[in-house]
Amino acid sequence: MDFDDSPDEAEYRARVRAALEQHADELLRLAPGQEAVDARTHEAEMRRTQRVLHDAGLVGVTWPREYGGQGGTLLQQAIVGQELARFRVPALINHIGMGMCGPTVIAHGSADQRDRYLARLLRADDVWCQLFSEPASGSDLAALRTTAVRDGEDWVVNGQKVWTTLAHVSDYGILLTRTDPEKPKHAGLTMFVVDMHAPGVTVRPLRQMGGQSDFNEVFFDDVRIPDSERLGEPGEGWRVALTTLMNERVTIGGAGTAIGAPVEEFAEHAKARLPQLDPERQVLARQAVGRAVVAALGARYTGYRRLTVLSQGGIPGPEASAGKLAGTEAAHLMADAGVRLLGDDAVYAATADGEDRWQRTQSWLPGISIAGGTDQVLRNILGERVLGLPPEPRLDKTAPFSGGQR
Amino acid sequence: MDFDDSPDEAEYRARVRAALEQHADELLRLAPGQEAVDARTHEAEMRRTQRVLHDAGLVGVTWPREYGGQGGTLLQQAIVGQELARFRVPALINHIGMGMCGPTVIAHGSADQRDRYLARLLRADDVWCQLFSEPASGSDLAALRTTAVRDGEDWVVNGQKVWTTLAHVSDYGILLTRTDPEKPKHAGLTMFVVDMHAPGVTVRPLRQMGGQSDFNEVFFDDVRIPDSERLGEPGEGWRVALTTLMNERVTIGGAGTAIGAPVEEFAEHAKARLPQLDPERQVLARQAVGRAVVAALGARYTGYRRLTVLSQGGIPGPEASAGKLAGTEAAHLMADAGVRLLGDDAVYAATADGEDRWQRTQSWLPGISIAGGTDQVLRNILGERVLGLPPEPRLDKTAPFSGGQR
Amino acid sequence: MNFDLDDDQRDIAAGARDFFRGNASPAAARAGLEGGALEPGRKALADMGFLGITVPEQAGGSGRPLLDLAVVAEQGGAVLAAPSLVTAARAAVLLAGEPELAARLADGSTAFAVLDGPVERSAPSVDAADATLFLGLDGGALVVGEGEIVPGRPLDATRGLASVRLTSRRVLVEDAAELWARARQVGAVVMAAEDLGGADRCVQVGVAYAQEREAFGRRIGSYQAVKHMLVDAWVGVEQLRSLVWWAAWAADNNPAELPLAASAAKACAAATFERAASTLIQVHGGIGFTWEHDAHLFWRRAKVDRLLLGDEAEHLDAVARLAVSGALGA
Amino acid sequence: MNFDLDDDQRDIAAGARDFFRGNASPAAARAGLEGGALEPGRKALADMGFLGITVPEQAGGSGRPLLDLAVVAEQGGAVLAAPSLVTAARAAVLLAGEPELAARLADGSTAFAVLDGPVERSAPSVDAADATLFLGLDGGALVVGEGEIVPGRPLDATRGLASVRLTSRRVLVEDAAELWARARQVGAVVMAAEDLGGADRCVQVGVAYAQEREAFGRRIGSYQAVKHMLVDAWVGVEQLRSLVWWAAWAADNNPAELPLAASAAKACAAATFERAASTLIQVHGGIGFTWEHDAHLFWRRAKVDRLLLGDEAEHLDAVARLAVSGALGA
Repeated sequence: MDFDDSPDEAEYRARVRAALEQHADELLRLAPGQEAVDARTHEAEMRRTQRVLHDAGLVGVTWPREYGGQGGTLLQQAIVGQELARFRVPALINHIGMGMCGPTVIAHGSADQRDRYLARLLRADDVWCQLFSEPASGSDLAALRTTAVRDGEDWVVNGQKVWTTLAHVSDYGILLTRTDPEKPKHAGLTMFVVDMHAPGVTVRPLRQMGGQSDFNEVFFDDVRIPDSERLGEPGEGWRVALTTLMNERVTIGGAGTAIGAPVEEFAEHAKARLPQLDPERQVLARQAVGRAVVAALGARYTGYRRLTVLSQGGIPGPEASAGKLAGTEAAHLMADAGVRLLGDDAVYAATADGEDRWQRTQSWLPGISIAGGTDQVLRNILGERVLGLPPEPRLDKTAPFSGGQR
Repeated sequence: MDFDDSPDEAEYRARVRAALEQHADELLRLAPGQEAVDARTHEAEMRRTQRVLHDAGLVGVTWPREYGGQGGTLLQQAIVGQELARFRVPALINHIGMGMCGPTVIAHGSADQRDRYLARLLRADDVWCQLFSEPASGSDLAALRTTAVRDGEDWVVNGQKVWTTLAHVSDYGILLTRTDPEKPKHAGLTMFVVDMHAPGVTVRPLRQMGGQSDFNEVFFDDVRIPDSERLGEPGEGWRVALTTLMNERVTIGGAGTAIGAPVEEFAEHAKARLPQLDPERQVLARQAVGRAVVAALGARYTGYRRLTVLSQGGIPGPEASAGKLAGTEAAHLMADAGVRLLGDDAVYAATADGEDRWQRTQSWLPGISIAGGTDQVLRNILGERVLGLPPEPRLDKTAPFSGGQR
Repeated sequence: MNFDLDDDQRDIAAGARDFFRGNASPAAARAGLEGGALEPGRKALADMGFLGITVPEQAGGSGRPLLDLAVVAEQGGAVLAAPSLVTAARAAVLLAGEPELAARLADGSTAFAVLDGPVERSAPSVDAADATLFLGLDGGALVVGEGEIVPGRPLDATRGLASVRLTSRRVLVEDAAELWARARQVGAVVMAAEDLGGADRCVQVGVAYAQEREAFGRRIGSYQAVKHMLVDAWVGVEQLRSLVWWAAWAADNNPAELPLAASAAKACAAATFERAASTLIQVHGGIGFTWEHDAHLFWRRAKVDRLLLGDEAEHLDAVARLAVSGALGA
Repeated sequence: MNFDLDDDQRDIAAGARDFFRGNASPAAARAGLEGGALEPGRKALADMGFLGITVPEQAGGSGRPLLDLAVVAEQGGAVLAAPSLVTAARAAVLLAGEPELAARLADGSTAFAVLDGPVERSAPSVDAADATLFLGLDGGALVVGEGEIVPGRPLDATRGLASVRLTSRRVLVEDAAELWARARQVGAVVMAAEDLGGADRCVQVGVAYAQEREAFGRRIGSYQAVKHMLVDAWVGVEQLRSLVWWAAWAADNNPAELPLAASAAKACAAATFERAASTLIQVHGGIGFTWEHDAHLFWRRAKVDRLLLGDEAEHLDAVARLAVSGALGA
């Protein structure tokens, strides 16, 4: 057991650090206390940042060299991620493209599609989004209703997607549609690459409960997609989507990175605020602080165990879902204690001097228990695929989708 | 709103109190701190106590006069219950008989059965038990396997029952059996009155995790029951059992009586123990004490609302299940805080002077979350019958029982 | 034993429900976050007589028991009505000896707020943001005065929270500690009643959605994870209702029980409303955390109310202290 | 980054599992409640070398890191083995300067116990009930001595709890507060490891039952109420495992982290084991609360362990104090 890098890892990390220092001036970086930048207002800088990192060899670490990647390991990818965070570089503008869309194109795209898209994606010449969820199909993705109908060499798409991160700055998206409503729900789907600038595509920001708009709605109104932009065979869309979703799992609930605030930041906050409470309240507050810290450390060190699996060449399995559950729980505990420690300011959306770190996290967390797999869906996955418990009876897997059984 | 008795109620209560005072010498009563008496060791006194109370008009309050009852109201029954508790009379030996078996005989028995059984049951001349649950059928009662096979004028019973309260002192029981395994599980059942002294009936105490034996296993080995002891038609056993279970609901999770310790006793305990803690631990302990008291008061006053429904002539519905859930939760909180307040003694099964009130409750509560409807089953009932949420899909209601679908 | 509303109170509740449904809504609470006016507003509440329910008849009120006010408050809470009836209830207690001021409270002609904490710089206080006359506790004395208002960025706009510095003060009652404590307990009961209304509404809306929405070929309410979450929230609401009724009843009928009952109700309200609102969001999935859905407005109210007039920890501590000193009886 | 057991440790764990499965069982824990002998007993543990894992080689031990002992302790915890390795771990730290006594610890020839609380009348201490030589903290000094043993009625017999009054005492270390604290932290880690084994076993047994048992035509593990309960318990076990490994690793490799890590592990162990054991009972339904089923034996251990060597509240307080004083780093 050793929390330090292996010699190889240490060397790689040093190279990453050197590259970051060298290009420091060209990179968008987060100010102290800032957690993210808004792609709406910083699109150009974000694209430039990814391009610079790409040219420095820090993008597409695990991708094959033939598609513009570095042919590296998952652990090298994790090291790059850690160093980017340490260097306060915000999430790359094409993180959805790299994490989900690109791997899907690699697995299911034609040679022509791979040539046209992948290198540009890594350089952020094109930004990508993922168009799966719909108003009537959230957890139950295969219940989607957006249709694609064959018309000569094209398909004509109509419908609505929702929860689409980055759609408003995207050039392309991978789009899951229903092409045969007479088949059972999982069997009638087909995946496409869609040009987000095509006529009939409308993107509308979706405002969340905290007031911010991290997501969009996307409307398709007689949008034409050439058949050459299909990913996989007609009716094989579900299998293609599973590739995407398996890659999503690698991305979320990750290896040793916290959901919400890092525990060190929480501890600093507690250090500043605890002494302002009266002594009995300090006793109670320390219980809440301790509980949150234990949860955060438990999630962190469990993440390190997953990272070790990567380090040894393993592939993350469904147990990674536990990382999101435990990380979300820790984030809830920290946010709640963080807000309460504010005393009188806890009833406002920000402190008197405008600081809203803890209130913002508080209002963002209910969404985290839902987005990217609800707590309930994650528990199903863990129960069935890790613990081996039997699944629920399913009545919807065989009936034709149009039969009303959705 | 008025927590006091109405004039009628007050008069009835006064009569009950007077009767109890008058017969005080003939009644078994609990010592201070004692919660129950063991029917194994006090059978004779318990039978006598019920007989005395019967003769004083305090037993079978709501039962029709023709069966030896008092023809009274549910609220009068509740008043008798409260006064018996206040007078520290333990649960009557035939509480299962009165609460569940008798009502079933009234509803489904023949005139002959009613004549032979009911008056004797109220006087505790005969003690009764309920033989429903089996090792392989707990929550899913209708999955039971004990068979009754017709043989001339008799039925021959083979199988095993479990969780049978009072079986070891019972003279009769109501027994649910499977008489047609080719029918779907709910359709092949038949109910009988069984003579617990008949050849082939074996009763064995079942020891619980706390060491006590409140329940029994009952084995049936070629036990013959005359067809005249059938309750209801062959194959109608499930309908008959529902009568029993509806009456059980009236009994459990009741109206304003606590599960576990009364909150006043808990408060006394906290009063004695809190000052022995160091000041910071007192701060924490008061949180736990406060939480338990709030839960207990919430359950109590919600029970008073149900009692009010009785008082107005209403019938308790499925929402009574919420009383068991909330009461169990309050009991858990009190027991846990009660044990923790013991300080060093909390790691033992009793305090140095042999007092085991809180530890005993602690070890009894896991069973309370299971017996008489698990927390999970109660939540299903409340969700479906009170909130109107849709039931789970059921695959087992139509297939023949013998088809393996249980 | 008759622990239920009487016919009068049922009528009052029905009337209040109609009024609040017609004159307030979560949509107004949403608009309030961007500067919109609060609904139904002080004047409408006064016109309905709600501000004066517990003000004596001699002072222009209805002289009714607190329980009547609590059933009205529950209906207001269900639609996140503002301003809160907490101020009316609390001020009515404090102004018992001031019929003229009480009349201005009841008819809505003066916008009162009751200040928590020191009057030199109060804690965030309910509906202080647009009040013109303030009641506060100043060195043991009840004072009334005007003040300088410092609002914060609202988390829940309907509570009109602001910190206030009194710029003038006149003593109304010299030795007011007990009166003040009772008023705060009464305020806690009314806030618990508003939270009851909000929590109850969360369960209703969540249940309705779970009855309709389908996933994986079934209505989501058929899944135990969803069903049991809603049941637990509902059981909590039922316990809270009992404690609110008891506390409101005790205020007029058994004042010695009020401190314990008020703290029990307020502690229960904090946890119950927060859970119900979180459940509402979770049951809805994605749509539940959008700005346009009402769920977050209940959630915001819950996040704020749990800390006002004493948080759960303060009231649990009070319950424990009172219980061990014999407030439950023997 | 290599946060995993190495091949040696995996071998140790496998060997320990085989040994404990062959030489201890919940059945023995049940018999212990009625006076039966504990299994595997001190001698067998000594013969396996488990009592001396962290005792230096010069003193007849193996001189191995605490992590090795923790993986063994986990296997013992899975079958409720007794006596606890907590005493071996703690005494090994305390006897670092006493090779002769340490040798008697390692070879099992003397039955040591470490006393919590005052040596005039100790708190209930692990495996003190049949010990013959006691280590205690007496006015800041580490003392060894014989004592008068006062056992209580056992809730979990495998812990061998007793209160002890020292009848003789000899000072081993004059100024021992720091040494004592470290030994207690090491003890907490080992108890957390035993709890990890117990909790993990609860989840395994619960899962196996939920895979087999049927109700309403389905295996009960297909119901979300059962499935999610087991998943939550399992997720807890996974977090606990990480904290136990980290704390055990820190003891030898980063001692400055030990206080925080040990308290985090012990606090997590208390809650996790208790939940896992309760889940085990609930998943089993009726059979789960019978005397003959093993579930209550895990439940008893959990109910006792959560209070030993500092309860959850004590350790959460320590974690908070350490975290705000910079123990996490910047």
